[in-house]
Amino acid sequence: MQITDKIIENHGLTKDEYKNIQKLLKRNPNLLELGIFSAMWNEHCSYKSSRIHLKKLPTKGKQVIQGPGENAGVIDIGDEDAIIFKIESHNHPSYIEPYQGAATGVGGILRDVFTMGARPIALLNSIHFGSPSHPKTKSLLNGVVSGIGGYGNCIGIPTVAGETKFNETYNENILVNAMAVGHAKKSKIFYSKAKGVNKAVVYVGSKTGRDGIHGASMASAEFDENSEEKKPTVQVGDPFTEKLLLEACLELMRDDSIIAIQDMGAAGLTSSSVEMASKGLLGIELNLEKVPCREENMTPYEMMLSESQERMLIILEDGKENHAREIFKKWDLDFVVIGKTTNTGNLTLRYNDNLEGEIPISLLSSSAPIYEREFSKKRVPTDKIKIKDLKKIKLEDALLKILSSPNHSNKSWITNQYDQMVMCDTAQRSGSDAAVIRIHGKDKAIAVTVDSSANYCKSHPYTGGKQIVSENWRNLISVGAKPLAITNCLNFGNPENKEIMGEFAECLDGIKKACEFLNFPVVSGNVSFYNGTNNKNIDPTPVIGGVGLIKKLVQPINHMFKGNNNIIILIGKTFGHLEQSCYLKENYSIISGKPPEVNLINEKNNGEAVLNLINLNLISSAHDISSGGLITALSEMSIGSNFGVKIKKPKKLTSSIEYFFGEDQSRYILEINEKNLIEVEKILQSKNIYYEKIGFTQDNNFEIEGEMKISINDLFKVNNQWYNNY
Amino acid sequence: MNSSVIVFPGSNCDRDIAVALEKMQFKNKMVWHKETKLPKSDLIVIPGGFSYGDYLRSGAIAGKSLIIDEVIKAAKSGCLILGICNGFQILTETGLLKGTLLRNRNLKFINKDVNIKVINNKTSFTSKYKLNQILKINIAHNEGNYFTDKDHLNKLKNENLIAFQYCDVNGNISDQSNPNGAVENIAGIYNSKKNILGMMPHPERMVDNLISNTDGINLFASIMN
Amino acid sequence: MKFAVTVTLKKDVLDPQGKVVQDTLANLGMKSLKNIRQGKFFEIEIEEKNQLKAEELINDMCKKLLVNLIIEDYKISKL
Amino acid sequence: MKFAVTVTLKKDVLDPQGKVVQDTLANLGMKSLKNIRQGKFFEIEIEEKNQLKAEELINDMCKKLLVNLIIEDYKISKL
Ligand SMILES: Nc1ncnc2c1ncn2[C@@H]1O[C@H](COP(=O)(O)OP(=O)(O)O)[C@@H](O)[C@H]1O
Ligand SMILES: [Mg+2]
Repeated sequence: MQITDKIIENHGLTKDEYKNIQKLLKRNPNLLELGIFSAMWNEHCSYKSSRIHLKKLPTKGKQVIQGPGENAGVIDIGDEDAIIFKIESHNHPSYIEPYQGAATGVGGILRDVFTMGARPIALLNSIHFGSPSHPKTKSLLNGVVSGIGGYGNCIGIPTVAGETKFNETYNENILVNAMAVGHAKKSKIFYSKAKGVNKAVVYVGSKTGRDGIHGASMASAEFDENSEEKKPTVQVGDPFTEKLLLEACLELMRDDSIIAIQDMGAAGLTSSSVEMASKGLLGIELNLEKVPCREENMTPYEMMLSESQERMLIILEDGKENHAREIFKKWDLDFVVIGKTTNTGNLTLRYNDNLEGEIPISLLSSSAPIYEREFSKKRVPTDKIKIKDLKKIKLEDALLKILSSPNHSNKSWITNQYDQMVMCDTAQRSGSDAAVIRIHGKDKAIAVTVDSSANYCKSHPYTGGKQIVSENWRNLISVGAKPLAITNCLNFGNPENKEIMGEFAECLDGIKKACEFLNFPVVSGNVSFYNGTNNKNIDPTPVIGGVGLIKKLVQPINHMFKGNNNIIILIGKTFGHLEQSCYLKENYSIISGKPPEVNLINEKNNGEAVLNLINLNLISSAHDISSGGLITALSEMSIGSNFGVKIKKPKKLTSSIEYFFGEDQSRYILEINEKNLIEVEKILQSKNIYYEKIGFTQDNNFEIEGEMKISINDLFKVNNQWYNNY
Repeated sequence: MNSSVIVFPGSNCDRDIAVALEKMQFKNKMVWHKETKLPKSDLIVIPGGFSYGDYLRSGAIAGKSLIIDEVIKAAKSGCLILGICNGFQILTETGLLKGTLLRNRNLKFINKDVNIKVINNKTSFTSKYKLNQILKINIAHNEGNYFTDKDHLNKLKNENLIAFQYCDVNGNISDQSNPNGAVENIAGIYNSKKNILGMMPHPERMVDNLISNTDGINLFASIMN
Repeated sequence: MKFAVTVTLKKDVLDPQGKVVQDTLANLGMKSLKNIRQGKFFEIEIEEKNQLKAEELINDMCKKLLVNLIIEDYKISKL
Repeated sequence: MKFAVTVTLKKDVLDPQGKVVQDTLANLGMKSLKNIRQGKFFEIEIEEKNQLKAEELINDMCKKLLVNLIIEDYKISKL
């Protein structure tokens, strides 16, 4: 077949990239080979625009067993235990078919985690939708939420945390990021690096169909009016089969049959075989007529590029074939030896003994293009908001407006659709700052959470990047966990656009800075570019997924007030930073100015002090302050608990609006029983922590002296109506 | 006491129930669905989950598996059988319990803690509870909307075969305290001989204060008695 | 030979799905909608030349697995 | 007027349910079964005397709600 310009374009390759392929191969590729190049060289698999920036991220630490470069990151939580986790995007498929897109997103990230030997113990997600008034938003929300639940519930892994946001920047391009967390024994971690020649390459799992062909290139292209045409590539998830695959893999992993194992994710058989061979500096030969197919007459091209779900590739030790086959048979799954490792360094593809294609592996991996794309830096915005110039809104009205807004409303409409309790180790379900999952059969636990702050990142990417890592850190501290490491999903617009590339580079600088300072390394992640339609790009939305450790779980601490007449302490300084705040956005539709600055020294000191107090059992409840400021955080602590508050207005106050709604960073609210107060103050003073005693808890009413008083029942109602009315 | 937990492809609360049983001092065995013999058991549990993905109808395909014939035999000889969630669905598909579980009336999966009331405390499963005691138990299902015909419903009432009903914190049984649309707020039922209990709520999730509460413990303690 | 099997809930069985669909359609402004009930549909291909025998086989499948006779009715038709 | 709508998965789309049902029927001894695919079925009654208009309405319902056009095909027939 003649490779025309049109074919090259349809494969998402530029003319220069094609010329480079010809040069590297020293000949023209055939269509199968071109398809393979396009799959491996697209943005999604090759990280061609992001790679030089990702290198900057701190990935090391005493707690890190495996950083980026494998299917997922691995950290040490003491004893024999390791935690394996990663986050991944499934934005484009979810926009096209929300239920299946989200479901297969969950399925895909689970495979990344159990392919390394972990039993998944928690699922999280970060979902961003367009404005609620946009005609598509409601059905996207419904579809995505039931898709996430549908997959996780069926396979039986609790979905325990996440975030849900609405903003018109996602009108034409929603974000669906899924994170999976698993537990493994340190001595039983499996990697994807092939070793040894002539080893059996085994295909296990579901059969291959025509679904998802070109999915990886779809994830690397902007949407346009013709996106509808790409629909047939949508994959259907089969969580039941994944459950079987999970159990079969974990069963096989009990002994030492496996040399290397890799899930078939984006670009399916192509990327999994290339990745395993490339890491082992080996060749791989596949006999494609052996591939289990669902449809008749599938071509080698279709088999190599199919993104059918629930499949894995395994390289087996000699003599283990029958043993392994028995296990997969028990679980009713296909198990076929489809090839072997070689010493040629080539990807060799045969179909009924005909050579269909042959490409040196290194051309697909290490010779893949790397772009140092141009980028522009962003200045710190200087516009200031003067409260005095704005129409006055009563404090109470402003608070109710925030609490009833889609972004701040209670999310139980969503989380009630997720099984949060299956596996019986969920000690803190969704709703608090982080979820807490006990390690099965032990008395330690991990805390997990995901966060993003797109408007901060849009306004000033560097500060935004720093802020989001810090917020994640704070959330883990708030449930009494020592933050250990993060995974990140970097959702950005078109990297060929200088400003977008600038947002990317600078966000990463900010992330790097915070991670380094807080000893909170990045162990895995994913980049999703081209989030936008017709040159309208989304706001930069890096999503951070963090994991922390609770060494001994006595009683999980959360954000809900526990008693009457307890002292409320505010940790950290309040300056009243209103630019980019939720207050201005919800009440005045103003989004301007710079995001709040993060002082990493304060961040660290405050956080460590809070963690210390929690570990000493001196705290009844804790909550970090984020979007919506102090008053929003206080009301969140009341809603759902049986207690209100009585807060004194601070004396040196310039404006109560700034004090109560300012989004200054590094702050926490702690509830303390009177009997612990002396001890707590002693510790805070000894560590030079700035704090204020701002009031105490009381029955029934949420009260700011001289400003507002409302019953906690009313507060609850206001906070719980939006989803039910939408 | 000896218990057996039947494991189907797609069961996913099998480990949870095993942990609870062992905690309550049962000698427990896991039984794979392809097996044709049951170990000697005083209690057989069909656990929750999504056997066969809930494809076709929840519980339908598991209801056809090899081991089910053994379960039916055991049931006839008086062995205690407990079906939780998907296990309840499977029991109705095999005919061991009458009625069926339709989709939740809001067509959504529901996971939350709900209150249920102990309607009959004179059975092997509930003797340690007080009559009308209100429990807080977690539910997690797509199809928990119990339905049965009038005759059977009357029989359930007349012969005191309703095990639990959904209620509110104060014990009121009303439409508002009905999470899924089940007829008469039914959350669990017995067969006529009361040796088989099917229930949608998950008692095995409520045996540990660190995770939830201990309202499920007395179910297992009753059986142990 | 190819057959279609449609499975519907019996008249006196509550159909939560049908009801929600009906309400939603009404909300979408479909005023003339009187009633909608949802069921399942199977397309079955079997290797059997004799139509009578084939239908018997399909009937068997329905009774043994595809249909819950307590709450569902079914209809078989040749395609 | 009454209509039947059958909704089936497009040809190349994975049908996890159909597969499990097929395997189960095979295990139950139904050897001659070649293929089974599962879909949805709707029985719709509308108040509209004009058949053309009625069909248009039903078509509208399918597109707006009943069918996921991305992965499903549908067929309307008068009852
Ligand atoms: N933003 C990021 N930060 C750190 N590591 C990243 C990031 N993006 C990707 N990686 C790492 O690059 C590798 C390849 O990523 P990816 O292609 O998403 O994995 P997979 O092939 O398993 O889907 C992974 O090890 C991943 O953890
Ligand atoms: Mg992977």
